[in-house]
Amino acid sequence: MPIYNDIVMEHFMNPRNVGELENPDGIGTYGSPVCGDMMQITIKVVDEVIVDAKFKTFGCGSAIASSSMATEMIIGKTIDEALAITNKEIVSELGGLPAVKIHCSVLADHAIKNAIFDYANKQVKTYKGLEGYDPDEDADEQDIMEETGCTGPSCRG
Amino acid sequence: MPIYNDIVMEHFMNPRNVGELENPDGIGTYGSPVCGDMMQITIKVVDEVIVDAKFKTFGCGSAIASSSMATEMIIGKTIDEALAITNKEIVSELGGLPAVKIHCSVLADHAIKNAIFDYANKQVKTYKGLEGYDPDEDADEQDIMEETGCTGPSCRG
Amino acid sequence: MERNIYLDYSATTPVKREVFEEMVPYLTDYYGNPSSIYKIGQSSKEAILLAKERIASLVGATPEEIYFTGSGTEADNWAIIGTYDSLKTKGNHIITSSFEHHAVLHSLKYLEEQGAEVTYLPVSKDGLVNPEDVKNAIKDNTILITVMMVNNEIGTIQPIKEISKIAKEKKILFHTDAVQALGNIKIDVNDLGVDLMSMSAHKIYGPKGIGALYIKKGVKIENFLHGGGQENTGRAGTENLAGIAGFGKAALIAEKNFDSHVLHLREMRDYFLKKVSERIPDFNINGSMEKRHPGNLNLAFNYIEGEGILLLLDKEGIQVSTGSACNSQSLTPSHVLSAIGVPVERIHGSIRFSFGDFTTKEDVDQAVEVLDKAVGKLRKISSVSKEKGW
Amino acid sequence: MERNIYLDYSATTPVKREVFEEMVPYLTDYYGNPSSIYKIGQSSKEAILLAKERIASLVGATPEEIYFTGSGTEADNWAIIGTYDSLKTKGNHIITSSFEHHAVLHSLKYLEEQGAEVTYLPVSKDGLVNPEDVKNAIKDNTILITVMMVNNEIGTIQPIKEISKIAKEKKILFHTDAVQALGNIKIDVNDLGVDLMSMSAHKIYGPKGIGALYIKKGVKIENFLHGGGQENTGRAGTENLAGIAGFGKAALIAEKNFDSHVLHLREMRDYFLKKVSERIPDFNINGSMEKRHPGNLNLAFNYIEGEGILLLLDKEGIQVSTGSACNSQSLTPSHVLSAIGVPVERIHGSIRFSFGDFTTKEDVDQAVEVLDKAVGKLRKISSVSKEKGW
Ligand SMILES: Cc1ncc(COP(=O)(O)O)c(C=O)c1O
Ligand SMILES: Cc1ncc(COP(=O)(O)O)c(C=O)c1O
Repeated sequence: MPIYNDIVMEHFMNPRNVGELENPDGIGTYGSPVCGDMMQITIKVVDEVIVDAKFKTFGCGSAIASSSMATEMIIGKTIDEALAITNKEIVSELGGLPAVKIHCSVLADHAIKNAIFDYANKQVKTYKGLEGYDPDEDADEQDIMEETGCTGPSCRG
Repeated sequence: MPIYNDIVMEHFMNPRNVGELENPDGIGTYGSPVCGDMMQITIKVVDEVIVDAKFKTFGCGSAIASSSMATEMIIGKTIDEALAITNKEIVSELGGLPAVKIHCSVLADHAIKNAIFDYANKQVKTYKGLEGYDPDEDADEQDIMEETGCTGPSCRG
Repeated sequence: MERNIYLDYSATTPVKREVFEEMVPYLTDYYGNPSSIYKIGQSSKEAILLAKERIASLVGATPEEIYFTGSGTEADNWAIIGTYDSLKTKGNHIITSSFEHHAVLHSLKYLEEQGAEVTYLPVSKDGLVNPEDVKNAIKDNTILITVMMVNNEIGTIQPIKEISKIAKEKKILFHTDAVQALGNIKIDVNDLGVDLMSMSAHKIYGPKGIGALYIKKGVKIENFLHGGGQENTGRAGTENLAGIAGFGKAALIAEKNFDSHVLHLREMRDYFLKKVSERIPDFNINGSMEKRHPGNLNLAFNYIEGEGILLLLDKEGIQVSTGSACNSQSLTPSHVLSAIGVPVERIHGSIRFSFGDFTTKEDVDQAVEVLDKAVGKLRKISSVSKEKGW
Repeated sequence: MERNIYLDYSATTPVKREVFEEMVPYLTDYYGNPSSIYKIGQSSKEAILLAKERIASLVGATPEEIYFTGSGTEADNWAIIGTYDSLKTKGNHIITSSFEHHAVLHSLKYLEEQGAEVTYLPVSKDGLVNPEDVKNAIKDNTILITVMMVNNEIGTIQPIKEISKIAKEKKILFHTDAVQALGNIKIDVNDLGVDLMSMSAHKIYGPKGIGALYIKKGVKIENFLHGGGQENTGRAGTENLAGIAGFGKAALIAEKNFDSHVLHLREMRDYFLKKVSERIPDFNINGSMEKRHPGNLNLAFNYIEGEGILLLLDKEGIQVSTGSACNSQSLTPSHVLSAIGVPVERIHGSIRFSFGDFTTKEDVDQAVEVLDKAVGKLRKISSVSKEKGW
């Protein structure tokens, strides 16, 4: 019963699509080092299809695995399809994450949307999936920063 | 480190002078079964010398050992010498008793005095060592009956 | 070691070989801290989970409802003080019986100093708490009822189901100290309807210094040990890994061998009683023989004091316990025997014999032989007797 | 088991072979309950006394001043809650530092709910509490000062003697959590002037689940565990006999090997640091290297998050701890590193390496190799870097 399952570990150990695309069509970042995770996604779009994506992530194992999985999931998808991807789907593709690590998938989800948001802005396009979307919304800030003290089993000696 | 030393154990295992003298010159009892210890001493006196003594004791190991030792100590002694024996001397002859068992030696000490008291009454004699002596005084009742609850190491499972 | 005839299984049990073997890895190779996320830490964590599954299975609970503690005593303290801490704003009244283990009674005494009000119910001559008494003692401010499942001195089995039903009707939390019951009578926490239940490993052939508290799902009480997030944030402190593994194994064996274990204990106990009755006059049985721990017997030998019996038996390698004042550093006669109305002079001559898996018929034969002599010897020394009408 | 390179001795230590062997008899033949007056019970009691003598000797105390507990955590809880319980009518103010172990901090949090007032002193960038701050925090109603001897994450050694002197002048009880200090720095309770001191066996090659509290002769605090009269009526609950014997043996070895132990740890730690400095750029040391546990090192690797390092090291059989939020079920970054002012983004990349008696130079060489690769790999993946000026 290691903390991560084999799929997560495989994506952490051998992450797909690491790096930065040159001259990307869209670039999105989400999170901050202070909060413990920060992800950047660059995408290349041809005819509304994401033909390539690369990521860079500062964060824990599940953040890296989520980023890797997320880029895999969006490559080959249309913008609309990519926008429809939820963080739950990322988690399910990973075969599950520990409860307290679910926020890592939210991070990847947001980074993707931010990259598409950037692409949409540059191309002056609008997408249904981006209606009312705020790229700076800190969906999981509360989770991360809560000063709850040590309540997990890792209160290390 | 057994609770009792070898001398105490020897006197408990092989108590000296157990029994009741027939037609004793003095008989003394002390304690009560309710309090956990009761001792009876009978003595034979010839020319102011205790020539024989026997005991019967209801009580714990140290009570029996103290009784045995006490009878040994008084046999051959004059009444005055016997009266001068303190419970401390009994304890010391026994090579020591556990702190909470000290009252057992007090018991033996009182039983001796009571037997001599009885002898003195019967003979209408007075002894310095019996001045102001009250045979029914419960010197250690308080120790025994205190409802302190279980505070010793023997709070048995 | 010399040959021992151990008849004090209620005080503590020897660790079974299989239990010891289960513990060894956690005292040698598997030393990882269960809180660590690396592999050797996580395998320690798995060992804890396995132990919980085994204990849960023995009592019909789920593993998440089992919390390890450092002793049965800590489980009692936690249940009682933790309940008080979390409910004291709602009420401060607690109901218990007057013959609980000191772990319960002294926790309550502590709480009385903190402002709790405690009702100590009487116990019948048979050694049973009357559920009607519980019902009548309930007040508006009652927050907890705690009654032991099996008494440790006289082994009587309390009507837990009836009492818990009353508690449930009044929505009062119910705790039971099952330290003596575990492995010796059938326990199903759901059927019995208990909210909190204390257990201890060293009474079921596990190691000393490891206990557990069952906390029914949904029941929330204040933590007792504060610190790291161990035990699902319920009980802080690095886990006694080897002890936990041993407790789990002991529970597994207890469940597997339950029927034969109970049968054996009852056989030994009843055989002992029969033999004693044949040879020794003037003794009484303390507590009802009917609703009783199968391995417990408590006898009052008239006219003598118990410590002497204990010492004479010990000389011959036989271990028993006394209910006497004199055996302990405390000078107070057994509060359990007092509670069931045994006359004080008989309390002094009371001995608990408790039987276990390793007891043999030969043990019993020899023990009765030695006991007979010891009682005879002490009666000869004694200043009281039937004739003297003590 | 596969070959491990264990660099997490501050989390827990392996049980030494001699310690295990000392425990075995109490898990097999010597099962008597120490409370029983018969011989096999009394030999259990002697084992407890021997262990106390050994622990007392290690810290300059007398055996009567040592009380066994179920963990270092319980010792902390007892010292703090017990002091509060016995002195709360005199005052309710307690002084501590902001980087204590959670066993201390959460006990205090619990007391705050009960009405205590707690001052949390700041800690310097070096990781030291300033005795002047302690002095200035004292009020008329201060009843306890509790400051740890050695911090568990950064290993810094606190000025205990200076602080205890201040406490003594004001007649305030002084407690120190010495769980990390025991066996690793010289401790003489009388010279240091402490009234209460917490210890734990599993940090000095003893078993988990056994701790001890030193209570200076004459100091009286309320009991924490209520029940039977064990531990001179100080701590109820059947004693963890095997654990106690193991703790005693571990203490004996710690005293005997003290100098070589400290030397070895320092050598390994310093060698590791040198190697890391040669190979890995952009890291910082958390806490002063001067007044520090000889086997502790805490490094912040810039631009990356610690859990990834831990996982990559674990893959290669190397165990370390992170000070990162992400490694734990809790998402809060280390309160210790926060307290000494490490910027949060660096806390996330902080790793504690702790060295012990079984650490070899080869271990260190290999660990640095793997660490170098892990840091490089994660930095390549990372979205932040020096160039990006994070
Ligand atoms: C400084 C400190 N205090 C207290 C503890 C708690 O001790 P234990 O693990 O025995 O509960 C630890 C270790 O976990 C510690 O490092
Ligand atoms: C009924 C009962 N409750 C509680 C306890 C205490 O358990 P432990 O010995 O594990 O502290 C015992 C045994 O000593 C017991 O018999």
